[in-house]
Amino acid sequence: MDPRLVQLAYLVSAVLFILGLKGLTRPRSAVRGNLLGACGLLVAVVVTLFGAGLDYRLIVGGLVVGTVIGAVFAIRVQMTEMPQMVALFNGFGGAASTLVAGANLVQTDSFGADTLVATALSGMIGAVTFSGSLIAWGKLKEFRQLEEIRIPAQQIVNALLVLSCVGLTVFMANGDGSTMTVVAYWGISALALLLGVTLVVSIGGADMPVVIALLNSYSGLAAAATGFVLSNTVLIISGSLVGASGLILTRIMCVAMNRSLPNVLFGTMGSSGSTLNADDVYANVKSTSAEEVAMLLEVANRVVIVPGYGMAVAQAQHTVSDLRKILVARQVEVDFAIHPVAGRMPGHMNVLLAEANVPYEALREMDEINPTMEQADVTIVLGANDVVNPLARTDPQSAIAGMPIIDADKSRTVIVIKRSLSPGFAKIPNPLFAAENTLMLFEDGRKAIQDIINALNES
Amino acid sequence: MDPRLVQLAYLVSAVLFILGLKGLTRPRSAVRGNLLGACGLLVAVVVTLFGAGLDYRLIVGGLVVGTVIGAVFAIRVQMTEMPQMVALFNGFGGAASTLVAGANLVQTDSFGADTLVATALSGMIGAVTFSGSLIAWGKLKEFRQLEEIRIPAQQIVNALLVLSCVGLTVFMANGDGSTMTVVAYWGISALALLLGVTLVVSIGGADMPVVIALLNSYSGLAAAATGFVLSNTVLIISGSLVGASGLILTRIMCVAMNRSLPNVLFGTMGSSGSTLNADDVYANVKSTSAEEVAMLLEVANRVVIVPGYGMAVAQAQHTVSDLRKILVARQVEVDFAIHPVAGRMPGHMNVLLAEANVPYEALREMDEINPTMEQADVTIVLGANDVVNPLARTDPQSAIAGMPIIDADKSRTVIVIKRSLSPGFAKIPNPLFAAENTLMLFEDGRKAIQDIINALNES
Amino acid sequence: MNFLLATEPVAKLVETSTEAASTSADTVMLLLTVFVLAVFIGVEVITKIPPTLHTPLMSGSNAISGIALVGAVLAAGSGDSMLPKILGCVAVTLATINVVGGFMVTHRMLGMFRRKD
Amino acid sequence: MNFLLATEPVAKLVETSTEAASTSADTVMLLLTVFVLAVFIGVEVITKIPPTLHTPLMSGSNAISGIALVGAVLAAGSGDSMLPKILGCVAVTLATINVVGGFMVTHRMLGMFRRKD
Ligand SMILES: NC(=O)c1ccc[n+]([C@@H]2O[C@H](COP(=O)([O-])OP(=O)(O)OC[C@H]3O[C@@H](n4cnc5c(N)ncnc54)[C@H](OP(=O)(O)O)[C@@H]3O)[C@@H](O)[C@H]2O)c1
Ligand SMILES: NC(=O)c1ccc[n+]([C@@H]2O[C@H](COP(=O)([O-])OP(=O)(O)OC[C@H]3O[C@@H](n4cnc5c(N)ncnc54)[C@H](OP(=O)(O)O)[C@@H]3O)[C@@H](O)[C@H]2O)c1
Repeated sequence: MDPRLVQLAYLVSAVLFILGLKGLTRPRSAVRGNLLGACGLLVAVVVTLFGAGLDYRLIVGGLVVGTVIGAVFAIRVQMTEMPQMVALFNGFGGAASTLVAGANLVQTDSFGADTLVATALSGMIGAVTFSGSLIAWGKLKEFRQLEEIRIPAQQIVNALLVLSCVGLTVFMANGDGSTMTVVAYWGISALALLLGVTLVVSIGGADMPVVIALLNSYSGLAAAATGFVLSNTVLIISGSLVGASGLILTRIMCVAMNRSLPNVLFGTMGSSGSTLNADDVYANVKSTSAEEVAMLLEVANRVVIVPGYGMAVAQAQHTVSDLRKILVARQVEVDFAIHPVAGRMPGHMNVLLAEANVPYEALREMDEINPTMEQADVTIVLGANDVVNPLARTDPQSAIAGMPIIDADKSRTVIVIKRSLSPGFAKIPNPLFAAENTLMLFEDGRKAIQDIINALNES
Repeated sequence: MDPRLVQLAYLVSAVLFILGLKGLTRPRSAVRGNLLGACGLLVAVVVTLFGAGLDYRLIVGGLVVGTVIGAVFAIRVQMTEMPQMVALFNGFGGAASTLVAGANLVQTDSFGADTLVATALSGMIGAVTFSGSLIAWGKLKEFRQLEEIRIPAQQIVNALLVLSCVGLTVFMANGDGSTMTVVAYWGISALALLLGVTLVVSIGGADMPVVIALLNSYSGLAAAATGFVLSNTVLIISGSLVGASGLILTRIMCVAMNRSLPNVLFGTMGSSGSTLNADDVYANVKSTSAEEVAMLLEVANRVVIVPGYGMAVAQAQHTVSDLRKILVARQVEVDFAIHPVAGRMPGHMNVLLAEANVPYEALREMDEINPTMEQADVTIVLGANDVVNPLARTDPQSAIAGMPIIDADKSRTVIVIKRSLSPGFAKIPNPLFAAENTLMLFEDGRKAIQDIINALNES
Repeated sequence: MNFLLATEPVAKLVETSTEAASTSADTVMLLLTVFVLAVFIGVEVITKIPPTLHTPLMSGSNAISGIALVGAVLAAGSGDSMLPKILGCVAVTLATINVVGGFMVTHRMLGMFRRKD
Repeated sequence: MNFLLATEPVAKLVETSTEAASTSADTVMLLLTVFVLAVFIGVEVITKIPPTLHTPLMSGSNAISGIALVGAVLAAGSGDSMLPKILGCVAVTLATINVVGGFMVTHRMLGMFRRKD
């Protein structure tokens, strides 16, 4: 095919990616946006397949195997497992970039310094993405062994790894495509694999969403670097779109937690100077039963539900959607208050509740619902903890000081559904549980909601 | 200088342009945005000057003369004359593109077809922009002779001109840089000059803003085409930014007038089937005096002022700003209702009122203020006509049918200040002037407001 | 001859071509320009995406990063030596999982959002 | 050799260079890519500009279109024959008026907006 036509097709494909992302700016056009993105990828791949005389045997094999595995994953995965899946796929994308740059290095005879640097970057970023994502995936799967790994003198190890990679890159840049260059490349990739592990393994499990968004950004940058290696614009454009997307999501999460990115990556959560003791805080906790909650709901006009990570763990989204329907049928106004970092992924609650058919008009953002919390007769906190912890407002020593929260404590009555008094991700006590107007319902989230529904139906 | 450094500087300059435009998204950062844009241009020019060994004699001469003329214009121009000035400068930009592409054609020995096509486009778009802008400028200056020019069989003439340009472009694309190619180029430019005249000369004077925005877009596209000729990215990027800006402004104006772009460019305004007769409409017009208006204002709690083109003509912006201050000092709530196409340029009223120190919180957009017009005790329509004409809502046959208007008629009392009952741009009568709750103050805008101020101060 | 290239003598260009397609200065700078512009577009578009759609955005943009598939296909299909082709084939498989899985799961997720319109 | 260029034989490249810098296929397509991306950025950014600032936008973007000045400077300063240099000089003058006048008047206008902050 005329190389110009190929390039034109790549441009079309890049435009489709941009239009696809623009589609994601509204729920109404989002499905079409995703399809446009998929079309963009199809165009790019088809044109590449037929643009040059290629040997199709290995390609077709890879495509078929990859499609089957990808499709099975996509169909089987539970919505609660989305963070894991994104982490895993991310890693695959990064690994692909590393392998492509490596293969390209072996296939050529000569290279300019630019291209060699791009190759080194592609190998490095791709490998960090791969191993980092696998560790993140493992942490989200809660593999016990990962939690126990401690890297001695971690910051020094990281610094040494980065420096060695940089050194090898400089060596490569002056290389001549000889075997030494190739060896240096795989050296860089190996060191970067190690770096990915050491960077991610010591980050707290609940900070994994931030790590995943960052790695998502890296996988884009790796693709862009590969684009520089191949002088391929579609790789560069889509890679940088993904890079931007990951960075923005990372920033959104950090802002919502009122923490800086370095603090997330290297910080030591829980080293707060706060002197609060859980036993003191929880001296006056009142617990309640599903029947009592049902009675409160029967006389309420406005109910707010604050879902958190516990709803995902308990898989309570369908049950709580049923509860909403029952209440709405009884003329009660029911809103869900969605904190930007509730759960383990940005937008996590939205996806779960959408899965359970809750209309998205009922999902209200924090800034929107907070001013109206005083008008709520009953607020049900379902498996949320840190995102409703008033210490964020009151205790400047607290680990979550300054983090914006959902003002559940301001509503007339608060029902907190969780299994115990154990803390949330931030590992600090929550005075909301002992507040004057709070009742605790100690139970698994799904079971608790089901019991409330039963009680409501019986009465 | 290393050509790579030059290109890097061009990239920096393009980024400065983008950041500059981003700065214009908020009044607070707009000044800085404009300065960033200017820096971008400075970087590009300085790098070009020192990037290659050039003969500076002619360059410096041109720069000095241009700077002096530009600065004098910028300092002297009245805010009411902005549309004219933009039109004139636009034309200069277009002419520069044509000349550059032409000079480049003469200086080279050989050219690819791509470059030749880009050269032809640059010459053509640049020349259309130049002559079209000059005509638009003349029309805004209200040169009588221009109004009288009629082109016989205009659409056919235009079509022939376009076809000849396309033919010559095809000829050029197959050219070899010989004298014939150069002749073809200047032929294209000459025909395009003519085309600019025939296209713009028959468009109504009040449609000039749309034409200017469109020509603004063209001057950007001409620069972008020149960028393709010179393989220069900064020309391409800034050219396409300007191209997009002009097109978007054009669309905004067309939407605000509820007309299509072809209708503006080729349409015949006033050929409406409406049977309304001015004498019938104006049977019950009540006129008033400055003293009576002052009395009404004295008892008002909320006053809305609707400025229009007449305020610009009368240069009444400072006087009306004084009136606002006096009323605000008397605890009256005063808002300005700004229609998107009031005046002769998008944002025209905003600039004039900002010049007169009206805070921009007091300038309210149409969609924002319309729902509150019923709470206005007095609405002063100052030199506006079409933008408050209720026929747009009521008469589907009207030339402005469907155009969104400011609902001045819904307020308790309406004062219309204009010199006579003569129509606005759309040349149709305005039933608002004869409405039950309307009083006409026939006077020049500035004098009328001054009289009202005097009456207020005396009482 | 156009202005920019006019600063490089013809000899330089011939030299470049004997280096057999080492990316020329011009191309790298153009690619860098493309990169910078694409980052701007990414930032502009993505800051407009509402929080509700952040999980689909994450999985959707993840799928887009599988664009490395294009490079993988080229690696797996060209050249003669076996090693790079096998590396390419592994890369094709991994990137395809990323692409197919990513777009499909995003579609599934967005289907849930749409049902209630 | 990198993949994309691998499809063009070396002979082609040498030929290109003997044509002395006629823009190669690759470059034009890259420039086209840059153009398309810049249009996207323009649309994204400019749709965010509020109506209050539309007149400054018009005069400001008008000033930016004076970027043709870069080309004018090159034309006025290079080559030997007089005609193109004179054309270039006229172009420099016109473009400078556009640039200097445009940015200055926009600055003046925006100063009016700011005074009331
Ligand atoms: N979403 C993101 O993107 C993101 C990113 C980074 C960090 N984070 C962090 O993650 C945290 C999210 O806050 P969150 O309030 O959603 O969650 P959380 O603070 O982690 O608390 C979750 C609560 O759910 C309860 N729970 C667990 N399993 C349950 C079950 N089966 N039934 C009922 N309750 C159950 C737990 O208490 P029991 O064990 O007593 O039941 C726990 O207190 C924040 O600290 C945030 O900073 C989120
Ligand atoms: N702003 C834009 O970007 C734009 C673009 C394209 C088209 N347009 C068109 O321009 C029109 C703008 O509407 P508009 O309501 O602002 O203006 P208009 O409809 O043109 O009416 C202006 C009125 O001002 C009066 N006037 C003129 N000089 C005056 C003076 N010295 N003192 C007092 N009054 C004076 C005139 O009446 P007297 O002669 O009786 O005094 C006239 O009726 C619309 O039709 C719109 O579609 C605007």
